[in-house]
Amino acid sequence: MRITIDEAGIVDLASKEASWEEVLEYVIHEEGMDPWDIDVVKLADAFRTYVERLGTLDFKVPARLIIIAAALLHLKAEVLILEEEQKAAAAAQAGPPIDLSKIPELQVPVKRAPTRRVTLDELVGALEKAFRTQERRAGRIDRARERVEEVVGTEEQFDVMKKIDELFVRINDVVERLHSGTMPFSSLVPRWERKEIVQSLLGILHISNDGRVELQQEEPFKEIYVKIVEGNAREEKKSEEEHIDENEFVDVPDETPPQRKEEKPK
Amino acid sequence: MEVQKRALLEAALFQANKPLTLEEIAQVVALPQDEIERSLDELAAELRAEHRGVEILEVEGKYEMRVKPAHVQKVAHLTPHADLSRGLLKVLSMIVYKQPITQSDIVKTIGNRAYDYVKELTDRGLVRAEKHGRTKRLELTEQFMTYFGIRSRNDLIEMFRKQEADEAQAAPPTPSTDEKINGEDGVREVS
Amino acid sequence: MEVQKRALLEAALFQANKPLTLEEIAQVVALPQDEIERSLDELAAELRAEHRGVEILEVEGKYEMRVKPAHVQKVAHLTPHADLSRGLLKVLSMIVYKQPITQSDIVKTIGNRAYDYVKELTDRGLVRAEKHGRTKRLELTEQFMTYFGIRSRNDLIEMFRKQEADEAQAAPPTPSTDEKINGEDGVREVS
Repeated sequence: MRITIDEAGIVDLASKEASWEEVLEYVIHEEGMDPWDIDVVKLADAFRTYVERLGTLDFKVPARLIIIAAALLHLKAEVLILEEEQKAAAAAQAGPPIDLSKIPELQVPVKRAPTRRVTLDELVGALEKAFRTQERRAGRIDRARERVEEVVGTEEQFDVMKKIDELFVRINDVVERLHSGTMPFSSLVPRWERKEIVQSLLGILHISNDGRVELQQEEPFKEIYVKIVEGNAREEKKSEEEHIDENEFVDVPDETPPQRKEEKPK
Repeated sequence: MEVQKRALLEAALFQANKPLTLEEIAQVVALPQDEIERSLDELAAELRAEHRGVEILEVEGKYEMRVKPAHVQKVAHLTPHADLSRGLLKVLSMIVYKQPITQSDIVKTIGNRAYDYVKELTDRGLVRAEKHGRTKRLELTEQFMTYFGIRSRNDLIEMFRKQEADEAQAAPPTPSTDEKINGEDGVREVS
Repeated sequence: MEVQKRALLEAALFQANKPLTLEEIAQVVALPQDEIERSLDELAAELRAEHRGVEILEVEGKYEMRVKPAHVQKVAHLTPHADLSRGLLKVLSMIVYKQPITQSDIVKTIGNRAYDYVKELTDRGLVRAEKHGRTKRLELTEQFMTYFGIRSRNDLIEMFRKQEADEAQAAPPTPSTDEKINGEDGVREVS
């Protein structure tokens, strides 16, 4: 089909009271013109010539022509966008996978690590803490001393040596009664009262410290077992009381059976 | 702005270990935010003078005083180095350069370690991961911009270009650049 | 000093997180040390202006840029890292409280760590140690006063007494004071 219409012809058509859709339909379908080939610039020029020739102006004609030009521009723009998208899609599909091996490496940003001064408040806070610790420590010692004195009496009132002697008498009593070198600490305390318990414990700790008894406690706050260390039972105590007798026996070995001693007074 | 407040503004920017919002500055300086903004502009202008070594950087509405980029390399050794491992940096640079990129792209290049790296980067808020089909699409966050002290990804690409050009010209890259990075891989890569 | 080197001097002092020796600065700025000393004096003089928030501090031949004592309190919350550890602060407060005190007194209270702490405090010029029999007698220095921006130890004791009086009236002390300090002991002490 031979195209017979040009831009000036379109202006003619538009001036003959056809709507803009009709004009385009005629140009494309009847004249077989590709809208892509309509030159919008030429169209504008043709319209100017038309207006000059006419002398007067019917506003419907320019309105129609502007719509026609706009519609053409829109169509052309859409075609262009579509083409671009298709190209991009093709490139994305066909192109090689992203090559990440040759990417330059980022540099770590250089960061500051600002430090600050200790504030006066913080120093005063630390001071306060130091003061409290000191106070607490002093307080603790005072309170402990008070409590000990409350229970065991002041140093002058409580004679630990006397207590040790007393305890030894008791230990030996128990050994004699039970025929055993081990006994519960509770059996050594005359009355189960705070003061007696603490004083006895102090005494037994002294004795244990001298190595004359061994103390055993399986669990905290449970019974303490007192075991006489070999050679520290009544014999040793006796050694002071019956010193002379014992020496006699040593001097007269073998023939002198121990029971002689008991028979003697008879 | 009265002298005392001006001094406080400088003290705050100097002392902070992270970029400060206008609110944070306002709390210290006790002034309305618009006045602070004006003072920040003034200060920034002063710092532009050539004899000054620091500048004010604004990223995403947060302000930071930092050494001017021109001097950074010369003073970087005076500060303990940053806390991004070599592996993390590598993944980050891939995202910078090729954004938007998917997690599977990165896995293809560096293997399964990529999953851990991506997770750490998203945990640290430097990267945003969004579902994208069966994988995730990765993008840089504002926090990334703040951390690296840049305004846009293009700043970085520019830096890359410049760096490449420098390296092409000069001798092989100085080792100090690499050593500053904490390699979690243990071995230094030969480039 | 040419403008570029002046900028570098500022950048170095800004960036460093510890006091710098003249040698260290000279390496960055590439100038003879006497010239650097002169420039440091100039810079320090500039910073003395009231509208500036930082200052240059010289301690035992090392230079440091610091927030001025008058502003420390207001900006301290912007970074968590104090330049004195908790242990150092403890020893320091013992000296404030009991001055003159001997090193062995401190050892008795906190154990052998005391030797290191006392050494660091004397290195930093906050404490003076003088031989005293087999041990050392410890005293606060002028530098200590400068650091805290006070005129005398009495100022401090006064503050302390005042706070105590306040607290005796009011609620128990807030724990925040302790938490701001970097505990090198790792554990917070229970008080």
